[in-house]
Amino acid sequence: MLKLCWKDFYITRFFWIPVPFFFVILLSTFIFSELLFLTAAVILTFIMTLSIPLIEEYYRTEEIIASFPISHPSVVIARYLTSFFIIIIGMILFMISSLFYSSIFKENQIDLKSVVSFEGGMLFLGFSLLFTLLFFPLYFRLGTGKALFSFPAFLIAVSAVIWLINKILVLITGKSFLLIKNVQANIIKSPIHYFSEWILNINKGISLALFILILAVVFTGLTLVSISLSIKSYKFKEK
Amino acid sequence: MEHAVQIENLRKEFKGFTLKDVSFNIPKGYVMGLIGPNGAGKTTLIKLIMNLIRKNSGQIRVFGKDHIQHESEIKSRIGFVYDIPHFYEDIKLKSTASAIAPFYPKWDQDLFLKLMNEFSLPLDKKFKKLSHGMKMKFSLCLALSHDADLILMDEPTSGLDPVFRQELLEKMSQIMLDEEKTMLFSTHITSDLERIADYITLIHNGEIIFSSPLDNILQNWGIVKSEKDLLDKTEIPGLVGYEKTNYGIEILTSDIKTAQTLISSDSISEKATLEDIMYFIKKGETHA
Amino acid sequence: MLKHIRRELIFNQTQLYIFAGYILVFWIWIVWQNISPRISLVFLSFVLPLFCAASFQAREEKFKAWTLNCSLPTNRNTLILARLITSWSLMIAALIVGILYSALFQKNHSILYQFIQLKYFLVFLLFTSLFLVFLFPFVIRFGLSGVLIGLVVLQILGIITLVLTRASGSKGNFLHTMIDSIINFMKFLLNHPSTFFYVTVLIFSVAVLNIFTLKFSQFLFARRDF
Amino acid sequence: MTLALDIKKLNKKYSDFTLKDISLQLPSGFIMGLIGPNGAGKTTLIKLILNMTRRQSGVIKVFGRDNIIHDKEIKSRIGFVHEEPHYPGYLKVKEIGSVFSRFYSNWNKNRFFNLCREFTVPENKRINALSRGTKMKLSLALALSHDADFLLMDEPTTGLDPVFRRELLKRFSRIIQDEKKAVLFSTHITSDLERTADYITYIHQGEILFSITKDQLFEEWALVKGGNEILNPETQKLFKGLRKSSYGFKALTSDKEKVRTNLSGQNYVMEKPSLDDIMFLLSKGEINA
Repeated sequence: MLKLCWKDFYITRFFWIPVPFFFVILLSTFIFSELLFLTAAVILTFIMTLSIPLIEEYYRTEEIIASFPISHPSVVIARYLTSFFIIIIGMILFMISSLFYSSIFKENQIDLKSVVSFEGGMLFLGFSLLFTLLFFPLYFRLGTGKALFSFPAFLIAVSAVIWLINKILVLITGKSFLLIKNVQANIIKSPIHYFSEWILNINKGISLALFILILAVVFTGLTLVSISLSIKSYKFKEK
Repeated sequence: MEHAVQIENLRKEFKGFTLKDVSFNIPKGYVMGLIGPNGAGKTTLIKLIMNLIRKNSGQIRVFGKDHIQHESEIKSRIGFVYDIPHFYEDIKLKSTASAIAPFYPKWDQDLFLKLMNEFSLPLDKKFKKLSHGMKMKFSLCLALSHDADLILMDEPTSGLDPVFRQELLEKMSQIMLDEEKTMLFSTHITSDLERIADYITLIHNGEIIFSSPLDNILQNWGIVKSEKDLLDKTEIPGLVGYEKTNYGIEILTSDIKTAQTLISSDSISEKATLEDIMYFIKKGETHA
Repeated sequence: MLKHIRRELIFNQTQLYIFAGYILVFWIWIVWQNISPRISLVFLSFVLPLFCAASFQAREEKFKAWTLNCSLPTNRNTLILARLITSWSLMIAALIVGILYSALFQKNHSILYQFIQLKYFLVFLLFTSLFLVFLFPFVIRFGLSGVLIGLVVLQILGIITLVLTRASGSKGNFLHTMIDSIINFMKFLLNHPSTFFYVTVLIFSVAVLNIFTLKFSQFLFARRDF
Repeated sequence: MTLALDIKKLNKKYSDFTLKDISLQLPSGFIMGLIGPNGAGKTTLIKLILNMTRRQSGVIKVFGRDNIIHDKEIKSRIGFVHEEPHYPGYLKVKEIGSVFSRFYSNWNKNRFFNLCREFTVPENKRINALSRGTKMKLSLALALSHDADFLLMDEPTTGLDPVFRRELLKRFSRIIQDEKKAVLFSTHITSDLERTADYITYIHQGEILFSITKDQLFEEWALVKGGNEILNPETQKLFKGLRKSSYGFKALTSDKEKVRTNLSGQNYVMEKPSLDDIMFLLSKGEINA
């Protein structure tokens, strides 16, 4: 398991030197709103996560991996582990860069320190994990190319579902858990809006411990589902 | 005699390997077989002729013209097959062909289609969907369908099954009936060469060991086997390489007839196949 | 030359479909969000070369298809020329699509009105060529991995400037200032009265830039072993 | 004797190609050669054994264990070589070696480097810079350096020069000296098989036409040539692959004696067939077995 992760990082190591700088630099474009800043960080992290499957596909190393003495599930789980590592790396970078910029651009009307907080961390983790967990089953089923094309559609569908739930809630209990009403039909933004609002509200409503518990439960559940799906599709994949 | 390709002390230097002042000619109207161990420089040589690699020094003349000055004119008369065929993988075979066709004045679409279904290749499949053998076949198909005067093939038969190889060789010999056509092909399957080639060029560590008609190789080269160690006593004419086995010694000579006369009767001499020759030359090189 | 362009187009079919799709979406977005033609011009002049010139090179490298292309009965200079011409014609086509779109669907035909002005059109060409000068030879020399190297260089430059801005205590985001300067430059170009002299200068500079790109790329491409 | 490989009634369906009821046994201590035309299913079979593609029905047992249930353990005992070895091209030879070493418990570093030296694979070169033959040599070195009990190779000899092939085959026969190891490899160069293989398996359009020892093949099988007047419905039954021409026929039989008895007194010649002849007649001649 871990040796597979090691392999992933070892094979792509040429690429982990420049990435952090690039990450930080690119974020500097988005320092004018917290939400944009966060979104950018999340997306960049997601791209980093993508890089490993992409490289593997480009060099067709999959058939070698498949003929190594490793069980199929462990291949899949290792992929997840790697991406989790990457997400953590991304999070650290995100925090650092936000501090960095807030210190550089003091005259900036919004302070980025607010991102370096419990909510900020939660949002970042939440979204990165969400993206990864949604993407990998698709990837193991369709391969990178098709998965990348179908992923945005998938995301839109998800946000639509959230929106629907919200509507239903509004019907049942008079109040919406989304404060932002007019969300642009922007693929990435809308789920972020919904989700962030949701988290923040819950956090207001209930005690912290319970909140964390809920999150933990939700994400472990998601992870398990997505991993099992991936394993299932990887088993029957032609390598 | 007229030469299709003339190469004069051609030199190419890489990091690991150099092609050392090679010079040889391919006579017009014959099949020249290019043999040699891996990394001897066969592919380099063919790529140099196609000007895919820049030469450091020397001269290559194809159809009597310099291969860089008259590049496009020469290339329009050359059919090429490389050891790994590289085409755009997500493009259908027929569109690939249609893109290439206009470059060749003598492109024959009917012939192309005929070949395609002879080789049982699907026109509407994408290149990446083909197996290695089929990729080779497609590459051959393109090379043969604009009746080229010079056909360069870099291991065209590797990865093809014997049956198809046989057909391919038959096809080649049909093509070679036309006196205008010349063929240079490198291969590791020497039995194929012994079937079709008129001339053999053996290249080893970027140097040409010999380049001469197949018949006189098969006649003049031979192996002398003997219990006693002949090397110290007698001077063997045309000694190329030898191997000391626990039975005695085996010697490859390029002049078997005189060798027979010189060497005492207690030794047996037999004809050498191309494979033997390559084997002994490699051995000789390790001895030296 | 036609056969060359045809070859390029056929071999890059899949790329073309993506390109077409992207361009349509792009224009729809521009018109829908009613983004000012100037911004869209900047966008275009950065996006189009990436999509045409760079991606063709990338594909050739990915499939190692240069062995094929260079074995065809032509010389390498012609190949490069063909690639440049093809990408230019594609870029112009993309622009025309935009113009038609605005002519048909846009209420105030701003894009139409802007782009049919000679001056405006020339500025677009100028910007695109400027970007091409950097991109085209770069991709030919360094290939896909080269792009990565390029990014690294860019980052380091970025960091240095950041530090400098910090040290000099000047306010504002460096990237922002850069973008501002670009915009200002463009504004200057666009607001400059289109005298005959001015137009000829524009045309001249565009021509020079492209010829330089071509020659430099050919120079690089001729020195490659496949 | 133990069976290194035991396949029973294996089936795999693709849209355009199916592998039908494959069954073959390979006792350990022997070399099996896998031959057949391009696209006959050799690669598919090998991928199925490695559990790289899922079989639809049937049993594959390696060293008496099911290859899906004991996936991991079996693969650790297999040394594989793929038709076209794909490694990340920017890695150096020794780096790919260190990647492999992580995955095989009994990986022998020194042996790997020795093999590289022997095969003249430069350790510090990037894989992109290697020629096709050298790449193949590298993947052979990788397959041989964790002393695998079962070598499973898909056309390991393509693109290798005759001298090296000869040495490689010698190496194989050395490897199987102790009766525990086995080698299965597919190839198009039948002379290699005639030199080393103990068993020969012929696949044609997803079906196994025969899987027998080489000696048996060359003792019992024969190439029959004769005038067309011999041929009639019942005599044709004797032959496997038959090819008629204006001046006589060429056919293959799996039972010399039967042919001798039935064709006694008629004018025909019987020859020892080469594998090329066998392949040619079985794939090109009309098969009425």
